[in-house]
Amino acid sequence: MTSDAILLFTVIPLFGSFVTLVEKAVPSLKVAKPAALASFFLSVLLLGLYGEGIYGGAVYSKVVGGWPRGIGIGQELDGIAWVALALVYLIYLPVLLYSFSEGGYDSRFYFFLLLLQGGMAGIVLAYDVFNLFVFLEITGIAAYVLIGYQKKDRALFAGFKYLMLSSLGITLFLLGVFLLYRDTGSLTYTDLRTWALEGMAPAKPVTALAWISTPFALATLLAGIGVRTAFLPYTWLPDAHGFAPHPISASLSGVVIKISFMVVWKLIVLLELSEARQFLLWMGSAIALIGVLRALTQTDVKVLLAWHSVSQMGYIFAGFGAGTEMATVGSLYHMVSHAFFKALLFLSVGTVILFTGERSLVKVSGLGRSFPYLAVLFAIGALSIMGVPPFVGYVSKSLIFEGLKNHSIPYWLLFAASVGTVASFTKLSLLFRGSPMVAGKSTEDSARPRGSFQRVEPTDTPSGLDTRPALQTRPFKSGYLGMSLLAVFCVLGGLLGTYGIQLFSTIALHGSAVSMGPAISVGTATLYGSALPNEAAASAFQESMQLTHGVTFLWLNGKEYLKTIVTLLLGYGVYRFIVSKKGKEVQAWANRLRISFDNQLVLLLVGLILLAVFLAIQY
Amino acid sequence: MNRVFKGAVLLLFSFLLLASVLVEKEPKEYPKSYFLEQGTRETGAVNLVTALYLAYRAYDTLGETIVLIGAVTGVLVLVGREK
Amino acid sequence: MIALLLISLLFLVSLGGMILSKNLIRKVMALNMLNSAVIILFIFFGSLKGTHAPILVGGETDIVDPIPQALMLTAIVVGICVTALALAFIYRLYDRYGTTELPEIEHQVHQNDQ
Amino acid sequence: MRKTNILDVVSRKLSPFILLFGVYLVTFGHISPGGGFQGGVALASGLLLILLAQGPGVLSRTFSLKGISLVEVLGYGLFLLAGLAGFFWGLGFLSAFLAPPGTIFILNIVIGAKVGAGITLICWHLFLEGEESE
Repeated sequence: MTSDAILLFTVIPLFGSFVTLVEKAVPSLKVAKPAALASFFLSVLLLGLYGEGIYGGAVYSKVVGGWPRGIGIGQELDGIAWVALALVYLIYLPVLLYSFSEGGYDSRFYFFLLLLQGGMAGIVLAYDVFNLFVFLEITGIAAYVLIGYQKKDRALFAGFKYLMLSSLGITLFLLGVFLLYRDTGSLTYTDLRTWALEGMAPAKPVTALAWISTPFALATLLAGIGVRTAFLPYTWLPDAHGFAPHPISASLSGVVIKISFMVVWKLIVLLELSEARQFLLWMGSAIALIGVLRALTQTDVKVLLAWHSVSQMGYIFAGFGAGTEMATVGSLYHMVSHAFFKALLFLSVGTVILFTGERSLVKVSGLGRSFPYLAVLFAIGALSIMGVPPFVGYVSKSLIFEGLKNHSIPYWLLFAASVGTVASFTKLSLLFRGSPMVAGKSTEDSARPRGSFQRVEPTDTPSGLDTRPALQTRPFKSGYLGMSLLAVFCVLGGLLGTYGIQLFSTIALHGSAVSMGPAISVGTATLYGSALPNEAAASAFQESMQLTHGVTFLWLNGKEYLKTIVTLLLGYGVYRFIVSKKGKEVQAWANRLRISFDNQLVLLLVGLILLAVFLAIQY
Repeated sequence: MNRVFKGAVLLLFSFLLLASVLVEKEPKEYPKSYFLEQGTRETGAVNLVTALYLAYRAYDTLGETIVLIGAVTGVLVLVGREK
Repeated sequence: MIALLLISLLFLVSLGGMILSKNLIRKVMALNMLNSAVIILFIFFGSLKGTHAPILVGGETDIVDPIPQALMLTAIVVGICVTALALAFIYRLYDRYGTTELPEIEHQVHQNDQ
Repeated sequence: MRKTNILDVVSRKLSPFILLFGVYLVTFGHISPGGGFQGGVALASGLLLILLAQGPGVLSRTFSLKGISLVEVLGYGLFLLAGLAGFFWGLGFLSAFLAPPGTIFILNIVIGAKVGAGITLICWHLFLEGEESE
């Protein structure tokens, strides 16, 4: 498969978005939805064509427009990029199907949805720092508008805060690009890598303090992207993902934050920043626990889920930060599994909000009998996030824990976070357990047709959130189809765990970010060849994870089962405490903890300074 | 987080920024020399900046037009009245 | 050296303004200034060596580095688009909350949550 | 404050020349200083001068809101097609598919029209605050 076509990954969604614009200009032509679907199928086809090449460790590089390498803009499709693109499209289809059935979205929504997909594909394939800046901006603009699309007041405020924080981050990123351009004279990843291998000496320092410029430059670069992936000021995420439209919060939480982390992954692997990994390890485990603790005190269901996204991202940071093979593969695997079950959870909880018009756990519970299928879907998502064996969460979490064995404190922080996750999801499952109640009134008698979408006019909406017009009864079939797809991914991801580990270990270690593989670059001449430093480690790890060992590690490993059971029991204990009277006071007190927007901006700078200090140690 | 903390963070950041920006450096020769010789021949543009952002780095410009049309439609969505 | 100092001062002032100011519109203006500061820094650095503009009229070879100038065109338009979106958001927030003062909006939001 | 007609006279007389200068910047972008972006912004400022000085009514007499957004959409489509044309010619996306000065010239005009239309639309919609946006 030649490497000329890798550019189509970004061009197909962007062309689809152009077609949706045609419908905006000429409303009679109903082309928006077909264009969105067509761009999905074309991209997945392209992905398949590159599949076996990537699995063989090939790396496809192409300079846009056929100019020489250092002049034009380079694009590269390697193992990590392939996994990221697969993730983008596997979450895109259910989100699309859900938005079809939820209705109320016109062609401009699909324009921005396609822009989001094109932007993410552009980020993942970029091999030029400034091109990365442009595509970060495209994804940003699509995300800001999509968050505030339904123009509810909380969503608008959350979208505005996300816009300001993310733009501040991107401007700092631009500052980092300038500093690197000043020291290296070029913008491509390759020259950055050669500069990093030569010890990152800033050219001809004049003042005694000139050595600060390199750690500062890298810190601004990483912090700039880090804002997007809930690095340090993670406080924007609960509002932004909590109050966005349901398919959008699923897509944001599922994929967008992971794609920006993959860029951080590429940069760290590219520039060999081992100190930044330490920063990630410590901060990741801290965020994991903080996220769960804040989630335990929430009553709004979607904000609760958004806080869990923060904590699960903490797992991914800690896994990548630890650096051992097992943890790195676990981190990559957890990115995929978190995308599946978090998207499923957001969509299923979103359907509950659509059906009952209620967002808070206090107001709605016990829907199990009237929506049994929805309860099953939610249960699959909840069990996966808790790390219960047959599901995908179990596989990636046990990999991360295995990889973190020798880091004692982060291990226990993550363990506490898992206990908290179990507790808060038993609390969230109240939606489907207990006595049926909607908007404060018990609805024992109301026989609701199965699977149909009937919005009850919310009687007392405290925050005027859901002021949609009154009843719309419409079958919700394609929404259920989308959610069932995600549920199937969750189950398959778990059962085929050992094959998953094989796939991700070859990709994470072999064809990793910097074409560390033997750079069999198909098509144009070998551009970025560099010997694989951990070739031995990769093959050793693959042998160790051969099918037999993989099976024993995952399914016949008593220790893992014991650990899961202990987590479940402890989690249930914490759940009992929260539901008790004393627990309610703690919740009320914790809910008053608010961080004002200005402090979030300051938090970004604090994160940047911390990162600079960590990088300075290595320097 | 009271004012003192904010002030301290800003001061620390400005120290880092000043230390890394106030460094006398000259831009490198390599990419510029290539454009000097090949620029007009390959793209036919005398104005090198136009040659750069429309031929060599046209992909950035494509990205930028997408940002522009995204912003226009975004403003339309956000400011437009419900039909 | 003095020019670099002035540009970084512009950067720091706008960063401080963005964090300390209470009015949303002032924050967006500060963000715009921040963006311009980085753009000026880029172009200033590009023009340190060489005297003439990068237009090869009459065989001029001592030209300024054209790359930052080409990149900054994109950065400027990106800055415009972000500011436009931010103003659209502020318009909607004013429409709903009746104020553009951040503390007041946050106060009303917390009130609604209780 | 009585509305003097200096504003009307000046803006009506001045804006055609601004627009002309904008067109010059766009078309001579690859020879003289200027180019798609600067020309587009000059075009937009010409239109906005009328919008601010005499209100949207006068402006929509000559340039309809729908027409400008159509220009925007077509500009975006043309740029994508120009890129794809390079791709189908086997040279790869966005490569020069015409004789050397050709691609630059066409791309320049497309970008100029698009940036001009884009910025006018942004200011127009913000100005109208969505009253009669379609």
